[in-house]
Amino acid sequence: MSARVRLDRRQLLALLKGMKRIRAFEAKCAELYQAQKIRGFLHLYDGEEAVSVGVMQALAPEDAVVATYREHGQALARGIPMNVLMAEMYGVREGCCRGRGGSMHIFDRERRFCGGNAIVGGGLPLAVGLALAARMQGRSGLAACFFGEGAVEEGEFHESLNLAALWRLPVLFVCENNRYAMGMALERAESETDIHAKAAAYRIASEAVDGMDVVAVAAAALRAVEAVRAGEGPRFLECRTYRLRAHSMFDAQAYRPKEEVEAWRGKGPIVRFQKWLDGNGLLHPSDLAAIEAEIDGEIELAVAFAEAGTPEPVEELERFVLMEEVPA
Amino acid sequence: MSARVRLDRRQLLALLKGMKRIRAFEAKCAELYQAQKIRGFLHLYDGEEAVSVGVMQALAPEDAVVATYREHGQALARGIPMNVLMAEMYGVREGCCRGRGGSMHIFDRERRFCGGNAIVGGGLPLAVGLALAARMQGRSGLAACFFGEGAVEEGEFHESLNLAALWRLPVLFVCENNRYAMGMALERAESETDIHAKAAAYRIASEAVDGMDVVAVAAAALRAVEAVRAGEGPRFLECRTYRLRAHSMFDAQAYRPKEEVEAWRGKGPIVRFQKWLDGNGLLHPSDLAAIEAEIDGEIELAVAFAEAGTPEPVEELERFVLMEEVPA
Amino acid sequence: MSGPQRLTYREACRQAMREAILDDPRVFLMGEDVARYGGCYAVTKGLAEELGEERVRDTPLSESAFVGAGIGAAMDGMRPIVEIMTVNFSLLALDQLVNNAATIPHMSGGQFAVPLVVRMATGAGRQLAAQHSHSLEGWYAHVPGLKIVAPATVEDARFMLKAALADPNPVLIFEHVMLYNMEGTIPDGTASVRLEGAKVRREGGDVSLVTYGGSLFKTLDAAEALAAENIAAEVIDLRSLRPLDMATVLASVAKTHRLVVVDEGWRSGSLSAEIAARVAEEAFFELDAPPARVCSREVPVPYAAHLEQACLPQPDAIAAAARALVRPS
Amino acid sequence: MSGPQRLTYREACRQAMREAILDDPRVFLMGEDVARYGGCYAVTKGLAEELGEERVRDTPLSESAFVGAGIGAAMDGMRPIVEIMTVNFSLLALDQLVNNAATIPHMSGGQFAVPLVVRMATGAGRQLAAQHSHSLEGWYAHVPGLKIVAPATVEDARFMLKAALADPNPVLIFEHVMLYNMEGTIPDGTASVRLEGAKVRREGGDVSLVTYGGSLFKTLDAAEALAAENIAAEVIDLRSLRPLDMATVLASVAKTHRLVVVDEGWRSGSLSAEIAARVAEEAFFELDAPPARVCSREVPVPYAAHLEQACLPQPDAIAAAARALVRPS
Ligand SMILES: Cc1ncc(C[n+]2csc(CCOP(=O)(O)OP(=O)(O)O)c2C)c(N)n1
Ligand SMILES: Cc1ncc(C[n+]2csc(CCOP(=O)(O)OP(=O)(O)O)c2C)c(N)n1
Ligand SMILES: [Mg+2]
Ligand SMILES: [Mg+2]
Repeated sequence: MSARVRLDRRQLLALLKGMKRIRAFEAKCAELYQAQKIRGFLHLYDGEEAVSVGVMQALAPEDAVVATYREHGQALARGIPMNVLMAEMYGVREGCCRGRGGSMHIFDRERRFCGGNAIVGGGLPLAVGLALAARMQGRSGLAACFFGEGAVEEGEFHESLNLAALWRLPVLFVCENNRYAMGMALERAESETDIHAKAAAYRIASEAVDGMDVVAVAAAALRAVEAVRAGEGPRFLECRTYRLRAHSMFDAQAYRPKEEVEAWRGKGPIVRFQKWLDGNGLLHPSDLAAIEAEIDGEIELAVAFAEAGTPEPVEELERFVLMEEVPA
Repeated sequence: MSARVRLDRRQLLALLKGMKRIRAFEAKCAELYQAQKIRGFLHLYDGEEAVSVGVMQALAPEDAVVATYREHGQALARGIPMNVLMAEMYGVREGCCRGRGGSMHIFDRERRFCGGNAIVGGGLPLAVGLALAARMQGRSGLAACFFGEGAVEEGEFHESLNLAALWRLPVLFVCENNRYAMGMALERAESETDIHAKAAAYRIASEAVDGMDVVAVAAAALRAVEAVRAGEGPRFLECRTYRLRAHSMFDAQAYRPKEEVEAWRGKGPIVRFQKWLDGNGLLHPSDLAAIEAEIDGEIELAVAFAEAGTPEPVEELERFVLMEEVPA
Repeated sequence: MSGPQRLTYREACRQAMREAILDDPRVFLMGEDVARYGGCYAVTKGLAEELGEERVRDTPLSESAFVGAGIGAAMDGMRPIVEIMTVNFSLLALDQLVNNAATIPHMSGGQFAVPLVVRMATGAGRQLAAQHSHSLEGWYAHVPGLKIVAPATVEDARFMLKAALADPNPVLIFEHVMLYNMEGTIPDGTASVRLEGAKVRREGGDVSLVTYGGSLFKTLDAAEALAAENIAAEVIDLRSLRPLDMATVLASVAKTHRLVVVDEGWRSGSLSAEIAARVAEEAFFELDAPPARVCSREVPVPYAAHLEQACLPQPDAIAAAARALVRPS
Repeated sequence: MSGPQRLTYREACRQAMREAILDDPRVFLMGEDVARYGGCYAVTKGLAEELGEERVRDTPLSESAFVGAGIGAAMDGMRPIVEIMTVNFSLLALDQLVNNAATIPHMSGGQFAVPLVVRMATGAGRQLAAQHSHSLEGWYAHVPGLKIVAPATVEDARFMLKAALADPNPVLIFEHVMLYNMEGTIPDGTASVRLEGAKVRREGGDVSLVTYGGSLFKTLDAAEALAAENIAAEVIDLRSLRPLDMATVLASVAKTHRLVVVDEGWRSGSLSAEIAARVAEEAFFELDAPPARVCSREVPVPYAAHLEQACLPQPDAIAAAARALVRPS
């Protein structure tokens, strides 16, 4: 386990809990999807938890976050309360977006969580603009932009990296390289599969990190954030990970062998980190029980909150199509 | 003067004539623009002649060419007769596109000249498709795609290079790096100014060549074309050149110092090559006289042809909006 | 292949592509996840295994590049079928379609044709929210140089592709996402349909209901409901959105003297406006009542089911609009 | 700055931007060649020298990225003015405008606004051929969440920007390329105009000519010609294409009972269809004649001058359309 950062036991357990919390939340979502409480697309993060948990702990409240449609992990790790998130999945008014966005479009102004984007690559230009705003307003915040390796194939990736680097803007580009874009394996989609190397074409300093190692991600994210804050311009962080479940809820996964998935499951970020904590005597059985109990309780409350939610009245359908004022 | 290719005197004089012919044709066009015989945008190639002349001599009839809106040089070097080109500038029916395309949209099916494109970067995907067609039909032709360094900033550049490299398609990417995109200097527009280095991000072999040296361009083009024909996939050729005139016809050129332009004029591809031929006793005064006389005669005939042209009847306006058949 | 067959719209699309690729070496399919994944709506499942990945090509996530590549390939002897997963993503390729596919034949003075077919899913109804629920086929129908069709029946899904591939022009085929699971019967695997021309899907003398694509069956349901009230609605399926077969629409209006246009696009500036305007221009004195439109609410389509459904044209709203024309209160 | 001033449309656009940037630290301008080059139509000449390249930013040729960056900056406290050189290139940024700018406020449940202004040139008339002569503002007017305006006078060019920047929503401003050299008089540099609302530019009782942008002056010329024939045409400048001020249009039609819509867009699916459809729906019994439209021919605009002019709405065609309604033969 790489640990170029000094994390005390409390912090390490927080990382473990952060990942388990996402995993458990999504397991519940999958269940609720079968029960048809949640509809539309549901993109699970199973296997990728270390990325959001590792990166978010390096961010500050003044930083802005641009997410993807596979964003529950990003949202929870950023601190969006589980209950408003679950309510959003239910499509009720108590959801963080009043049930209008659903799983793919989580927004939380208070936490500067600027939205899940369902157009692959569509969030990258927004992050550049958020960073530009911070710079022009003399604020210290940066913009962290999450996207998959598939987004790297879109023209907006190219345009956004050039613009951020050219203007030396405070953007942290975080590529969640889970090796597949729906059924498209990276090596079948990109002539250069070493994604972090592409950053060089824009003179952006980059690092590739084992995205299944939460401590390694945390350490790399801290290094990158430090550099961005120091005014060195954008940084690029490629997190090498794996999607253990279907792309969305309907997906026969004919495009990859079951053995491959199984092999990766063994390298999963949670089992692996838990084993490491155990091996180093940092995880007491009581800790684990406590963490799991807390998470179960939180999920229970979130589901109850969502179940008690109310549909937004149809009369409000046109509200916010046009804004009456810019929220302060 | 680099000359890694063996060119005999006849060939060398052909290169000189090719460049002078473009220069003279465009000087006449500028004059006709003032006289309002030619309208719309007129993008001159003054200073960049070595690029088209050097590259085109490396191509075969079965190759396809995708051009830009700064394309007179590309069109003439490819062999489009000067008279139908001039007629097109006049907007008469005898023009290669019946006067519908004008300066920015030259097409010539017979010479597989697949159009000037006036959307920066818009031609790159077409070239990928032309190469794909050749490959799927088992034809030996490649697709040569011309574009400026400004096009490198567009997302389509990124998407097209990846696709061509991924599928190992026979595309020759030719970047005419004349250092400016309208008033935007390369270093103000791109975080990485070494354009040919960007090709590495797609695993495309590339070469940067002095675009003011026609023999160097010719040699590099031959090397690149050979590699593409050998099935090695796409090649990228960056030709470093300079635009000696305004971007189009109205342009105060406040964005660059006059001295810079003057300095480059001294390094112009024609003066330079002519001096070299002279110095090596390859250019007899009679040759020069003959070349110039031929060119003057050709231009005179082209202007006469265009002047004698007839406007396309308005009744034919809707013809070809929808095709009745695919031209054989 | 001969004799009547019962199949889904999805299966009809698949059979049509399979047949086209088998019949013509110039035809190939490319798009995101069309091969190994089998298509985002499972339309192309099995095609790559049978026909090979040279003819059924997975592309990178580069809409502009692979659509442009389809145009280039079509200019030089191929007959590509390009699949854009959904119309929502086609915005990223719009420049290629509008500035290249639609202009090159005319701009080149007829030297180059672009015999390209682009298929894409369109429409809302699956709770996919604002970025995944657009109905923008009306936009494309605005562009000279393009042909736009919207198969609304299993038969058209099965046979329009062949007609589109036989056309020397770029043809965009819009498949409504809610139709893929619909079942229908085709006369025979070797039948054919015209690419253009509207069809009367139900005859009636009291009011003309003009629609296309995913709204056809909602409109037929409305007609059924109206019949119970002794209102005979004629239902016209435009099939082709560009060119428009106004003759069929005008003939119907000449009979019914009343028009309701049903369009899932946002009302303002939707295709329904063109239909209503043309009828008003060309059959003004035939109309006994103002033309009416039933369209989507002018809102980014929300995720919540009840809000999404409130956005879309529904049979009862269609019936109400027709009723109001036939029996003004 | 006070007292009447005579200036060109170009100068009015420049003054408006200069004033906005000087008045509000949140406002900045970015786009291709807006700084050192002075703008492709010389609209921004001198601004960078005076205001600095932090507030007047040249961007790379990356329409999608810098438009999206404008959206992001607008979401977080800035008031960007993004210039897209022309509507022709805006197709490359359409995804950002339709899927982000137009959806984020609603999709986020009102948490985020996008107070962004996007300016672009539109229209034909300069012999720039098919890829550089589009009039696609009607497309944008179809999208809920966007506001679309088309200043047709020097006064609107001078003052609409301020109103647009004061609006909490994304506003797209379309400037017709043929208007930049037009001269006009403004009352006073400190005046103001409303962002929305149509204006009657000429009063008349016989026929309503509804238009906007670059077609306004052609339409006024037609009205002048009609006056010579004792036909009093009322000319309405829509000013705002979304939302549409139908009240003003309907009031005029209630007076004239005749409608001609003039729109440089291609006829089928243009904004003119929406206007004609709305009038037919809402003022059907007021109309004494079918609504008429004068639009562009459905052709990629060619380079040759005579062909280009044949594509576009012209005063005589507008007058002829009006005449045919008032004096049917
Ligand atoms: C522009 C665009 N094209 C296609 C899609 C359909 N789509 C949704 S997710 C996805 C795969 C994206 O893969 P990646 O970026 O690697 O993210 P991951 O799903 O692996 O997290 C695709 C193709 C889309 N949403 N947007
Ligand atoms: C997509 C797009 N954006 C902007 C323009 C306007 N424009 C025309 S030429 C040009 C400069 C292009 O520079 P470059 O690619 O280097 O070619 P060069 O003119 O130098 O030959 C620009 C910005 C355009 N035609 N297309
Ligand atoms: Mg992925
Ligand atoms: Mg250049």
